[in-house]
This record gives sequence, structure tokens and C-alpha cells, in this order.
Amino acid sequence: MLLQVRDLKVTLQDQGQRLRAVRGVDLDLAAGETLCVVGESGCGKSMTALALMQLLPRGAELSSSKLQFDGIELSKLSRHKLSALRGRRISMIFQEPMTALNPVFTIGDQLRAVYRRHTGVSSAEAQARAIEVLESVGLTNAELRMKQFPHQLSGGLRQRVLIAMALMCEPEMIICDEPTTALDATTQAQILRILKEAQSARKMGMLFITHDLGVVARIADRVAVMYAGRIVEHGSRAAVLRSPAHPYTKGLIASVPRPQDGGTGSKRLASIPGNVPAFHHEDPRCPFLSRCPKRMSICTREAPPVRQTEAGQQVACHLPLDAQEALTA
Amino acid sequence: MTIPALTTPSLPEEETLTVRLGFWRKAIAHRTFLFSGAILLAITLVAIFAPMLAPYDPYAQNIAMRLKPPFWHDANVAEHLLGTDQLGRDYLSRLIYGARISMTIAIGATLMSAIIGITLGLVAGYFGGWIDTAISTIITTRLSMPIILIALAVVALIGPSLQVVIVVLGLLLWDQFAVVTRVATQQVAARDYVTAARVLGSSLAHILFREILPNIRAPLMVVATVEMAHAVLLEAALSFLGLGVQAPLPSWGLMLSEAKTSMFFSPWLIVLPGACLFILALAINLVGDALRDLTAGGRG
Amino acid sequence: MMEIRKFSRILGLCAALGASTAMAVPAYAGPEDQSITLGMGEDFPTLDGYINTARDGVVITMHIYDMLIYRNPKTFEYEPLLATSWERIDDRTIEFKLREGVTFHDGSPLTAEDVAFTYNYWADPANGARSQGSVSWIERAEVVDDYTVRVIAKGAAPAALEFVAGSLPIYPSDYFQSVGPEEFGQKPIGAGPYKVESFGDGLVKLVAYEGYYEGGAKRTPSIKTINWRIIPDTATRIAEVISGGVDWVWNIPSDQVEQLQAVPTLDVALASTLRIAMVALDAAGRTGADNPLTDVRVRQAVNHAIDRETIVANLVGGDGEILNAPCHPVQFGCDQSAAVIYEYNPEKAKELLAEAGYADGFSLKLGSYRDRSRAEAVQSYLAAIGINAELEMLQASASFSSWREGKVGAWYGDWGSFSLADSSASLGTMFDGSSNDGARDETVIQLIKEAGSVMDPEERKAKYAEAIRIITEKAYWVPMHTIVMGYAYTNALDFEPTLDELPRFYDASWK
Amino acid sequence: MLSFLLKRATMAVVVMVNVSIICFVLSNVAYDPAIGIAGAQATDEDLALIRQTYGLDRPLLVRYGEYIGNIAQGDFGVSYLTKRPVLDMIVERLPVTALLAILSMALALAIALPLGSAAALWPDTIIDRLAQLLAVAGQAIPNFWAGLLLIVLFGVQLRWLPISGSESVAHFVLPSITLGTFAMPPLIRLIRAGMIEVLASDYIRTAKAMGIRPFQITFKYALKNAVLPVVSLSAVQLGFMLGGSIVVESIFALNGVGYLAWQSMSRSDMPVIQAIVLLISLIYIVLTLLADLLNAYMDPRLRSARK
Repeated sequence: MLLQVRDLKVTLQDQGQRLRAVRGVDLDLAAGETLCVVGESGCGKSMTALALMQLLPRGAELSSSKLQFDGIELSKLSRHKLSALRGRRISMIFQEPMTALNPVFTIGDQLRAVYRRHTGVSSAEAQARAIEVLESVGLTNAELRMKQFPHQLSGGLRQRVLIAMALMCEPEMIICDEPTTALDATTQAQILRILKEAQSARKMGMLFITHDLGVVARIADRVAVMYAGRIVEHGSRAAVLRSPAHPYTKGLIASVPRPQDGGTGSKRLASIPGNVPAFHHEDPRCPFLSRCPKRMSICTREAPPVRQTEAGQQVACHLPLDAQEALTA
Repeated sequence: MTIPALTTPSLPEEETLTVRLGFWRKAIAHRTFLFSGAILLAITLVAIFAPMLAPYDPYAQNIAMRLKPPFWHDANVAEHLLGTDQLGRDYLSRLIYGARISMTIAIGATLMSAIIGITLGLVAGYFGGWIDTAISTIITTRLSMPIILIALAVVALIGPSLQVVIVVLGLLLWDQFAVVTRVATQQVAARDYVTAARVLGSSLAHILFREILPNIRAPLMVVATVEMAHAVLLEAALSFLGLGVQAPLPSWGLMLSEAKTSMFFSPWLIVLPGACLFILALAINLVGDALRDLTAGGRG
Repeated sequence: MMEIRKFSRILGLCAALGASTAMAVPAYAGPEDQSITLGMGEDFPTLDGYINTARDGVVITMHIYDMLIYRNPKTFEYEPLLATSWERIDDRTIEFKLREGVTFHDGSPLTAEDVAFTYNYWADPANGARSQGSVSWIERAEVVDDYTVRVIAKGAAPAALEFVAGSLPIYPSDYFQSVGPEEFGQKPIGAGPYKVESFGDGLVKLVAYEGYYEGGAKRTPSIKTINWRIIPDTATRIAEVISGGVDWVWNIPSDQVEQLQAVPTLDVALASTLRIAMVALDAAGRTGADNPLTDVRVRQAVNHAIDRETIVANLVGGDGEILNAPCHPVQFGCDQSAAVIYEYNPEKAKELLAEAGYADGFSLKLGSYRDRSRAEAVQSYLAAIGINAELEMLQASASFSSWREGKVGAWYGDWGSFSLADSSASLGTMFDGSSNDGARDETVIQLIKEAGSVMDPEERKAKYAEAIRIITEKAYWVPMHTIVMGYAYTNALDFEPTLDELPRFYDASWK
Repeated sequence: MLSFLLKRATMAVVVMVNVSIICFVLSNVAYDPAIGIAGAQATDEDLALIRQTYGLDRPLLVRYGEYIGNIAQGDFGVSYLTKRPVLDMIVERLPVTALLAILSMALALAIALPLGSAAALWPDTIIDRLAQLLAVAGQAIPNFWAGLLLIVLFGVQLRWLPISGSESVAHFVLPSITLGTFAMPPLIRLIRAGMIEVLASDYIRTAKAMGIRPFQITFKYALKNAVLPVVSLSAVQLGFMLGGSIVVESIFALNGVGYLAWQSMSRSDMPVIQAIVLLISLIYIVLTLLADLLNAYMDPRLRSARK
């Protein structure tokens, strides 16, 4: 197993109050596998990704019983060892390509710097490597691009450069924090294709953070649905998308507009009433309690048990498994 | 038209639009505001009640009692707490009256430059077009001439005195007011309630001074403190060079200059007035910083 | 792209700059290489002795150039210098026999022709000699032979020898004519004990002239180099002498001299001088025809208002003394007893002011420069009787020209009479109708003219006494006190201050 | 880039003309040059004669035209006192003032850059508090007072450093510390604010995610972005320092332009004052223009974009 995360908790300083962004998350990722973590904005999925890379903002606290990457306990690593690992064995790309590249250095400078930092090779070798990776992510005339500055490239091109930067040292794992959200649909598709090809070529583990179920459907091997700092349901893509067990997952899937419904789009879009709660102190109970249409009295008392459905996914919910109805229109 | 972008405080939506009573509640809680505000208040009170506080007449000379050290020296003289200067005048009284001069000049010059700067800023910001260009050119011209040099040249011509210093500084310290007001006016003028007032046919003066000005009071307060501290130090520099306040007036800058020749053996003669200048300027700056925190919510 | 190396180099540079200069040794040596560094006050536009006649100018002229004769600072007797002997042929002519073998700094021989050229050139007012009084008596100078020259005066010139000894340096005629006066002032050649190595940027570097002749009144200097640094600010000069940045300073206020005594490495001196201090009053109305000072009662009130005893006792120090006549007692013809004396009596002063119609006082501009404490003391005494004096402290030359240009009603200045021991250099130049003269009293001007052009000493004394009586009766001045010159110098230096206020560094030496 | 340059250049010219008008008015309207030229004891006929010969009775506009013409050829008139051309007097003394301004600027930057960056790297620590305190206190210290204290402490008591004169670099240490404290506070604040903003930016997070060493992140990636606004502020500060040198030079007896300005002011030697004010303002305008160019060069976004 490439990545094992047990009981990951992240608390942030929010104007003096302690906000519990991630409240005990377990994750596993195998080499060559794509795990999608999906959830509305504000559910703590980006914070989970940043926690893995230990790039949390100032004042945030991280705790976990296990945070292992290829057998190495990340939380015990020294600053120096950690920085040697980042970019070489684990890479990360972010949501906003427009601001993710340093405006006063050329693309070439930034790419070469990453490669030389981890391998110590000469500038010429780094140059060759950079061009090779840029071409592998579908960038034409890489030579010219190397001399250009970020502001001279479109959003899509910059995201490709960032992917190239992440792949410079052939990392074993790549974390993508909604890399396509800020891009238009066609560029989004190209980026996803590039990522999948890169992953399969290198048998890389990919942790993909998104709120877009369409993306999940396209690239995910396994899916973890996150809500208010906890994973409420996770399992194979087929199981979670076709036969969602947790009421929140059902609500999430129901709110996706489906072209085949009557085609006129006249029906009102289904949405989950209320909004995402923020947790300032420990609360083991089901996070979806306040908005769950199927709330029972036990839900308000005890933490939901984790059970396995026939389709094979794990779900944290008090509802008896057989009571699952098929998706209602 | 780009005016050199000086650090004009940012204008988030809600904070400046309505300076509520809450401002004072927050202000009291702001530690530096309390601390520096208290010092500033103390100095102002000393300036106002100088005649009552000063033990002696600051101008009375007693040549036989010259250069007596302050109380912490062993050779001190009981009746003169902070000793006497080269002409035997009580140093404590002169420092107290010095506060009056510094405050008068600081407030006078800042008031004058505020009036000039704000009017120019309002007109430039509100009308735009060639008026704005003209005023912006004036601002840039003013910014490109070093204040202290101009002040010295003008005072050297007209002949130095307290009133001349106030007027000269007043005519030189308005640029910040104009820049801040112009930017703020442009932002505020675009808002609906100003167009509404214009539609209702209210007079220009009403719009400028009743609609726009109250809403940009906060950043202007910050600029006022900066320019006040600036005026205090500029007056002291002019007087130190002999082209500011003239003897026998007890300006702190002049006292520094008068004590220059005896600073090696009676160092308190230059330490005390310099310290007063420093404390006053520091207090004003700290109040300014606190105001900037409280109003624009900018980072410290 | 800024490499890290480039960036750290810049940081390193700034730090190194700071550290390396912290322990710098002052640029000037002292006793080791027989050099001395002086902290002087006045800025020189030129080194031409006829233009630069301010006090420091007279001192440096004495080091760069030689005159025909030399006045002994103690006995005030004339001794041979460039001239070995001299003789009065008649009332208007003096013949000088020159010393042979004397050379200028450029090696060229000094002959009668140089002396004649210099005198004739500067006698012509068009050439702009600054103090016309020193040269206006000369009609012409004639060469008798290579080493004999005759100086013919326009009329009887009793103080001629004073001027020849004090203010008429001899210039090399060929060099002077080739470079012209302007350039000569920047790169002067003289026949004095020191030659000018460099001049500019606040520093004049003088080096002893190896070819200086023996046998004249000036000794061959034991101090080989003089770094004449110009530091106008008094406080900075004091700081430099205490910290060893300079070896010798003067013009130090007396209360500072007393305190400098406490510094172990320094010797101090408060030497009386020929210099007299006064509050000159604008009796002639140059600052405005109807200003109050044109009324004699107001001027008398001002005389009564100032407590000269306290000022002399506390602020002048040393052996400074009160003056009642506008001249120094040592000067020929200065009869203090002829003066009307005004005792310190503020009440009487107020009465006089009221009598003159200024019961509630008036305001005037008071110019001064040398000592701020004394100036502010006078200002406060005037304030005590209702006269609001606006004090304007300036540099020496600026303050002097503000009096001459009639910009200040009262001027608390001083006058060194070029260290000449004759009343014609004090009374004679301050009441002769020139720009120095704030009274322009015709009878006084006439008296002074006569006293200056008659040979009989008794007659001269009588005329000066009469002038003194009128001046003090009409209270054109408030004669204040003699000036005491404050010196401070490293105790490793063997130096003697002199009454004529002309420090002689060729006589000084390191212990 | 070109139109940006053009616009700035025209602005600079317009401002120069304004400054020259102000200088001209300063020295010809508020003060009668005839008295200046006449100097000692001038009677009314003398003044009239001088007005005639110098053409001072001609209309202001004509004289202004002539004044500008002269300046264009580098003739700034003759000093009333020393009768020497003003430009020579100023040029002679410019190196001292320039050296003082540059050394003070270097000192201010040498302190502000590391201190500002450190304050941003470790906010709310002692370093941050120290930086903010130094900024506020630095702005409040009257620099002439600081000069006097430095003279007494380092010059007289400790005798480490020379007090006056401009012979060696050591002579410039105390003056540049005095003048440096004048320029340092705004620099510290700007660098601190700039660094805080840059360190929180996305591209710095990317650099961390890619494992770049912390030192390189701070002093290469972050500082180059944070230092951009510092360039234009430094130019403005250098301009102020040329003005500010008048105080420092008169305390330390540095034979610079500032000291010449002060001397001529106490003697109301108008041509010198007028020339110095004009020259220092011109230098200031050129500095601001250069700063914009340097800024554009250093910041690639400006280099190609139209401003």
C-alpha cells in the first residue's frame, strides 16, 4: 500500500476560535490507483491534501495515528527530509494555475530549479529533462515556452507546466487539488487525459480532490465522499455512484442535472436544504445529522457505525442496509 | 495618469462607510492606541496649561545661575528640577513652553495643509477630466521638490518667525491629504447615494462636504497624524538650522541648536529637548498606526 | 535572474563597508611627522591676502606671505623682515632697503620690482582690495635699485608702518601678472615660511618652504605641515579638538573654555585681544529714516539698559574688561576718560524711552554672530525695558554684511582693527562715513579725517578724544567690552597666544 | 512599453517646467535680486542702475524665457558672494552629497531588507516586534538630534570615528547612519508587508510543494517579488535624502551641496539657492523615472504590457 492515513485531524485558528476542519479521516492509496475525494467546498478535502504534504497554513494543528507513505511516517520527518521528499517522491498541483507560477521567473528557471534541487544535475541536463516532460504533457514548441514568463501563457498551458513540474522527478504519488475547476470544459478534458496518461505511464498513485462528480465518473478507481471533515462513504466508483448508501451521497448525486430527464430542463434542480455546518469542538456523531432527511433518534445520540454494503463500499450511517431504496426520480 | 502610488490605505466596503460609535469601543481596546493616545493627550494638556505648570518664566534669565545640571547630577540646584541653560533660564519651564510651540505649529500646519489638500483632492476626485489632470500635475510637482529645502529657502527669504514657519509648512504638507482624498472621492463618488444626491439637485458643496467627506474621514485621520508628526520634526529641523522659530522662543529644535556648543559637558541640554521631540513624534505616529488598524483594518 | 551568490555578495558588501570603516584612524598625524591640524572657523573664497582680510585670512596671510617689516607681538616694535632697514625721507616718503637672496616659493628672487608692483597694483581701488583703509594712503612705490624701494604716501600717513607690517604682503610680480588675480588667489606664491600645497574642499594644506631665508623676525618653522581645516560650526570644532580630530582650535566661547580645562589631553587659554565688542546702533536711519534709534534719547536708553558688568563677569570671562569708548585702550589715541559713561539703570532707560515717545517700547532687528549666549543676554536686557529685539544669529561674514547693508537696527558685533595699535584702525574705520559707520556724523567724520592726516601725536590724541566725546555723548554705540579669545589645543603642543590675536604656528613646536 | 515611457517622460518635463517656474518666482518676485547683486551699501541710484544693466526691469515672462535659455546651456548664474558660476560650485560639491546619499541608502537597505524579511518570516516574534518598533521609532527620531548624539558618543567619548570633514569613507559612517535612519522606516514597513503578502502567495506554496529549499524560497523566489515596490520607494527616498542632506551636512561639516545650500540661505545668496532647489528637484524627477524603468525591467509583467 502506497499511502496509509489513519484518523487524520486538522484544526485551524479562525479569529481566535479553533475550527476543526478535518475530524478523523482514514485514506488508503495503492500504486497506480486513482482515489477521488469528493465533497462540497468547505468540507475539508483541500485541507486533507495540504495535511498530507504538511503545507498547512500558519497556526494549523495536525494529528494522526498513522500518516505513512511507502512505509515512511510523514509526520515524524524533519523539515529537511520532508522538503527532499516533496516534488521528488510526492508531488502536488493546485486549483488556480494563474497564480501558481512565480511571475518574475521564466518557466525554464522554475522547472530547472525543481529538477536540479532533487538531482543536482547541470543546468543543461535539467533543461533537456524539462523539455522532455513538457512535451510529454502535450506542450508544443517547449523550447520557446521555457524562455517565456507565466503571464505570457493561458490558464490551460500554465496547468500543463505545473503538471510537468510535478512530474519532473517521476514521483510515486501525485496529489491534485481540483486542478481543473478553474479551467473551461475542453481544457479540463485535456488536463484529465494528460493526468491519466501520466499516471498509467508511471504507475503513479493519484489522490484527486474534486467537487465535480462528472470528473469522478471519468477518472476515479475508488471514491471517498467527504462531508464536514469526515468521510461518510468510500468504495469503488461503480459501487458509490450507482448504488450510493449514505443519504448525503444520494443527495449529492441527485443534485447533478441529468440531460436525459425530459431534456427541457424544466424540472427544478434538486438541492440539499441548509448548508455545511462548521465544527468548533469534538462531535463524534454523523456530520450530516443536521440536514439528513432520514434522521433517526439514534443518529442524534451515537456515532454511526461503519458497515459494508453488498456492492462493497463502506458507509458510516445508522440506517439499516436493506432499507436502501433504489434511486428515486 | 499615474501618480506615484504611495501607500494609500485600502478602503474595504463596510469599514469606512459608517464610522460607528463601535469605533470608540474598539479603540479603547486597542493597546497601542490607549498608550500613545494617553501620551499625546498629556503633551497637549502640558501645552495648554503651560503657564500654570511651568515653575518659572521661561524667558527670565539669571546669568549667575548658568548651566546648572538637572536633579540626577550631584551638583544640581534644588529649585531648578531640570537645571538651567546657558543663560540661566529654567530648563523645565522652557521644555514645557516648548511643548506649546511644537503643538501649535503641528496643529496649525496640519490644519492648513488638510484644508488645501482635501479641497484639491475633492475637486480632482469629483470632477475628473482636465481638472483632475491639472491637480494631479500640481501634486506630482509638489512631490518632486524636497520639503526641507523649499521650506528653508522660503523662510530664509521672508525672514524666519513662528507664523512664517506655520504658513510655510502648511503650504508644503498637503500632498498626502490630496492623494488620499482624490482616490477616496473617486471611489465614493461612483456610489449610488452620491448620484442620488446629485439627481435630487443638491448643491455641489453639499455633495462634497456632506456626502463624500464624512465617509472618508477615517483615512484622513490617519494622514493627519502622519503629517502632524512630520510638521513637528520639520519645525525642529528649521529651528535647529536657525531658520525656524527665533530666540528667545523656547522651540525644542532651537534649544538643541543653542545647546550645541555646550553638549560635551552638559549633555542633558541636548538630550532633554531631543527626547521630548522624539516622544511627541513617536506618540503621534503610534496613534496614527493604531487609527490605521482600527479604521482600514489593514495589517499592522 | 538574481543568483543567490549575487544577492549575498551585496549583503556582504554592505556589512564589510560598515565594519571596515569602524576602526579607521583619523587621516592626520600629529607630532610624529611634525604636522599640525587646525580647526579654523572662517571659510575662504580665496587666499589672496588683499581680498581675504577676515581674521583667519590675516592669520593665513602671515604664514604664506612676508611683509617688508614685522611688528613684535609683545613689544609692538617694528623689526626687519623682507626689508633689513627703512628710513623716513620726508613726511610722505619711506625708503626700504631689501634683504638679498630672498626667494619666492617658486624659487624666483624677490626684488624691489616685486615690492613696487604689489604696492602700486593694490593702491589702485579699481583692483578691489577689500579693506581700502590699508592701501588708500599709498600714492605710488618707486624702484630705486634692485634692493631699494621708496613708498610715497598721498599725505602724512602716521600709521603707514602699521599697515606695511600688518596688511601688505609682497607678491611675485611676474607670476601674479601671468595667472591673474583670480587664479593667484586659488594657487598663491609668496615669500613666507609656508607654501600652499593644496586648497579646496574645506582644507588648506601648508608645507614649510625649505628655501625660507634666515635672519628675519620669523623663525624657520619647526612644524613642517599645517592642515588648515575649515570647520565653521563651533560645536563640531570643540568635538574635534576633544576627540583629537584636530590639534588646535580657537574662537571657543569662554564658558566652554573653562569646561575644556577638565579634559586631560588639552591646554586652554583665555587671552585678551585688541578686539572690541559693541552694540552698534543705526543712528543714521539706514534701516528706515524714522526708526526710533535715530533719537539720541532712545540710544542713551539702550546704553542704560544693558548690564555690562554681569555680561563681562559671566559671559566674557578671562581678563575681559568693560569699554566706555569705541576703541581699545592699548590703541594710540584711545582716551577712555574722554567718554561719557552710562551706568546700568533700567528705570532711567524706561524714562528716556517714554520721554522719546516710546513708552510702550518698539521692536528692532538685532544682528550678531560670535557668541549666542551674549547675544541672547543683550536681547533679554532690551526686552526688560520694552524693546522687542528679534535676534538674527548668522555666520561672521553674513552678519557683518547685514550691518553694512543696513538690514539690522542694532548689531552686537566686534572689530579687531586688523590688530593695529592705532585708533585710526578702530575709531578711524568705524566712524569714517563708510558702510561700517552707523552714525555718519559729519563732525566726527571730519575729526577722524584730520586725526589721520597729521603727524603731531598730541594733536592726533586731542582730535580722537573730541571724536570719542561726541560719539559717546550722542550714544552712537553701546561700547561693551574687550573680546577674550578662547583657545584649546593638545597639551603636546608648545604654543603661546598673543595680544594681537595672530597665532603664529611657525613659532609653535611639538614638546 | 513605449507609450508608458512617453507618458512618464512628458509628465517629467511638465513637472520640471513647474519646478523652474517656482524657482524663478522664488528668487525674482519674493526677493529683489538687485539688492543681492548690489551687495554692500547700495543707494537707490545704484539699485536702479543695476536693474537697468541686468535688465531686471523687463517683463517677467521675458526674463523667465532668458532664465530657461541660460539653464538649458548650463548657466545657472553667478553667486553674489563668491562671484563664481553657480554650476561649478554645485558640481564641485555633488560627489560628497551623492556619496552620502548612496551610503545612507545602502545602509538603510542593508538593515531593512533582512529585518523586513525576517519580520515577515516569523510574524509576532521578537524580530517582528523589533522591526515594527524600529520602523515607528526611526520615523520619530529627529535626525539632527541623532547626529549630535552620535558625535558625542562615537566621536568624542569613544573616538572610534571622525566627526567632520569628508576625507575618507570613515568620515561618512556617522552621517550615513544619521541620514539612513531617515530612510529606513518606510523601507522596513514596505518590505515586511510585501514579504508577508508574497510568502502567502500560491507560487510560494507551489515552490514548497516542489521541495525547493527554504532559503532559496525566501531569498530568491519571495524576495525578488517583494523587492519590486522597494525599487520605486528607494528612488523616492534617495530624492528626499538629497534634500535631507542639508541638515546632516551642516552638523558633520561635510562639504556637500546641502551644506552649500544652508550657507547660501544664511547669506540669502539667491542664485545658489535657486540652482540647488532646481537641480535637486530635477535629480529627484530623473530618479523616479529611472525607478519606473528599473521596475518595468525587473517585473516582466510590465515589460511587455502597456501601462
